Amino acid sequence: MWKWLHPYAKPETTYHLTGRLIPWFSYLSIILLTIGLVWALLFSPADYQQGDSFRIFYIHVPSATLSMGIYVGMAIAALCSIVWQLKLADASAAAMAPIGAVFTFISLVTGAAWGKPMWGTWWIWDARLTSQLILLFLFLGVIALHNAFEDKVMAGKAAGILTLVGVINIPIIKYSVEWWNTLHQGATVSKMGKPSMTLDMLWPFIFSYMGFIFLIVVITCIRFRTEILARNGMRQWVRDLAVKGES
Amino acid sequence: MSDTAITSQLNQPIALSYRSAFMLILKRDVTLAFRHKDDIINPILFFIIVITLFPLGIGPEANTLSRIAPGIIWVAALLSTLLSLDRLFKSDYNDGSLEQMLLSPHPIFILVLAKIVAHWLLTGLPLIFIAPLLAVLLHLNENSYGALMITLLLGTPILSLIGAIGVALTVGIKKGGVLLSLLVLPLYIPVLIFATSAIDTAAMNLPFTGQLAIIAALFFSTLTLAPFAVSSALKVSTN
Amino acid sequence: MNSTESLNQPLLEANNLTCIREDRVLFESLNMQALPGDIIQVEGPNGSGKTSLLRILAGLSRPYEGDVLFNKTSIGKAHEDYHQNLLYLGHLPGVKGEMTAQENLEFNLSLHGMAPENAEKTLAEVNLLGFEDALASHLSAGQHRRIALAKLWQSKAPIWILDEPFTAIDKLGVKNLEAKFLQHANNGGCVILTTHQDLSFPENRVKKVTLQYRFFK
Amino acid sequence: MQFDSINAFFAMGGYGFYVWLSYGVSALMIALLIFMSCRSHKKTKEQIAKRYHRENKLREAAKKQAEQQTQSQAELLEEPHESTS
Repeated sequence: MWKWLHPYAKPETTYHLTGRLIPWFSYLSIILLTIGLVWALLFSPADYQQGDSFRIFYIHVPSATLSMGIYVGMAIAALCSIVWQLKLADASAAAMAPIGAVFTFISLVTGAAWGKPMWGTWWIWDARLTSQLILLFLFLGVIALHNAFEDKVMAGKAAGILTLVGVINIPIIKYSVEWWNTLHQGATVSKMGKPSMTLDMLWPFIFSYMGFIFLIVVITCIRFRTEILARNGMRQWVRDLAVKGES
Repeated sequence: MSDTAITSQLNQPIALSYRSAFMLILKRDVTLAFRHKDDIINPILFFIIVITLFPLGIGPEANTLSRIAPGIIWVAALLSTLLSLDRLFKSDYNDGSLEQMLLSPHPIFILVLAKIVAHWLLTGLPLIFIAPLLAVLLHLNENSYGALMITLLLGTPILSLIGAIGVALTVGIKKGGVLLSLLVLPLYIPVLIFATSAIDTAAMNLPFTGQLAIIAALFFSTLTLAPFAVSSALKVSTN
Repeated sequence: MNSTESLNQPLLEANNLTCIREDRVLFESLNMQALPGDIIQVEGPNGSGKTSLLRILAGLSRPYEGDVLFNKTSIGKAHEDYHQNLLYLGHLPGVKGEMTAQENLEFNLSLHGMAPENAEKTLAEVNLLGFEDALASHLSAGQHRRIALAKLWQSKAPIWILDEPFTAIDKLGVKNLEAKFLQHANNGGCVILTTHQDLSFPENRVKKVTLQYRFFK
Repeated sequence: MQFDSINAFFAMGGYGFYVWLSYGVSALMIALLIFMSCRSHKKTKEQIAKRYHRENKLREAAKKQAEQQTQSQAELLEEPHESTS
């Protein structure tokens, strides 16, 4: 029991625990994603207005909402690290940033690819796309700040402060962009109408959404473990692990 | 004898009030800037040059220019603030004065706020006086001048406050300049949107108090929150 | 005077300090106490963490583990109270080239809550008489350090933490400083310093904290 | 099954390009992310091992040097002994 409380043992146990969890989460994610996306591509009905282009929805919406979720997750981790000085929280925030950036990018690309047939143009200064673009900038800023420091602990703290400043700003940015959007575009552009979801559409969506969540958890675990190693390079257990992996 | 001396020293009261500490730093920063005038003049010149570039790039039609004038002036203000942010903490960091300030017996909040106010007085305030002159060059709608001045008055302090967070985070990094813009510019977006929209609304002779209220709310919330973020960022950077 | 029992209350106490820089453990489980009257010299080769230790003691850096206690409270909590009683001089003198020697000192003094009126007299103490009105950018590195050190003559803070105070100071200046340290310690203050020079105090007057260059834990 | 033939499936009712572009880019990006994450994990381990070996070497060199020094010191001490005896 005391080993759990012992500060040196803690990163080690977390490292091994996440290592054991990764395979299970990967299986879960693969199964859920396969079911969800095969259902989405093959069996779910086409939208009565948007036709088969609606199938982009099954990756666009999860990646868009989850990218926001990852930022919030990072902010919570940053708060834990600043308020309670949790060293592992730092590492987990650092692990999440690139994943968030990738999912934000995916949501932008799929949004553009969905928009081209719907609006006739790849990019439109739609409120959701614009705030997603700004979210991408915020992610890139956090990553860039993280890379600029040599010392991982300092990098984590600095990036944490930036993340918190960002998370306070996100609602303001979102609101301002929406407000700006209605001001300048009015009703002239045919917006993506709220698709009427049937159950046949809802189920594959739920499956793929859950699949994406577990996928994010798996990648976070992988990166989290790397961060733990990089931050504890001077500990004997890390060195033993590294030397063992060599042979 | 020395025993009593020490114990009496341990309980000595703060010799400097918050107000005088604030004034001390403010006066020092302003004096330093006036001794080193490039720091004040260069961002202003930059502001002027950027604004004159737009008509050259877009064409001299008065209609087009007057339509995009608010955006141009505000984007130029963002960029020139960004350019001047570096001197907020960089030179103090490099010569060790920043350490001494962090170790002074005053709350860092006060010191940081004084430095930001000094920065705004030296870069934000001049912009407010020059902007109307440049607006003439851009054929800004006559009704918009008031809105331009008020949004700049309320908005440029926000730029200094948010920018200070970015500088405090990057002050220890050798090549922090480009990184700073990546960190800070996305956070400037709301100010840009509401300020330009206030100016546009004023051009249509409509009331723009709504936008102004939002900018004021942004101003007061950054004024209370940003110094805390800056002080914790400085503690990380000087670590 | 040091032997008085009532003086044995430590001014500053470091408990179980661990410092890690870019995954090198600089020192681990370091304990030290600064009693009134102590002159403590932190020694060790380059890169052994002397500056890091002083910065942690001053509260500029946070230790990876452990705590620094002033007046029995952690310095992280008693930040303002601690800084009232601390004088720290780092590697960098914190002197502004755009201001004159006197203005620099006056600012430094008022920043730390000392009266700025005696700045001119104090500059004379550190052999800068006649340079009051010279812009600091025209002065040498040694003179910059003297401006920074001038604070010592005005300071009432009992705890002095000085990182390489003798850098760029001439022989006479070093002698003056050493006399000042001794006087401060004899008055019930403590001096914690790093220096590569040998101090001219008698052996038993100086406590030594030795840091070793460590490869890893 | 919503599609009659494999061709219809790929055509996606005329939206094939957009749908497959979205799915393709997403799969590629995620695959790349996973690949990079795994690689950086391996690289970090390798770096730590490298540093470990380097420090071991340095430490042994330092030990040897120290041994030599004590040896030569011992020799120096012994010399006068020899001359007196």
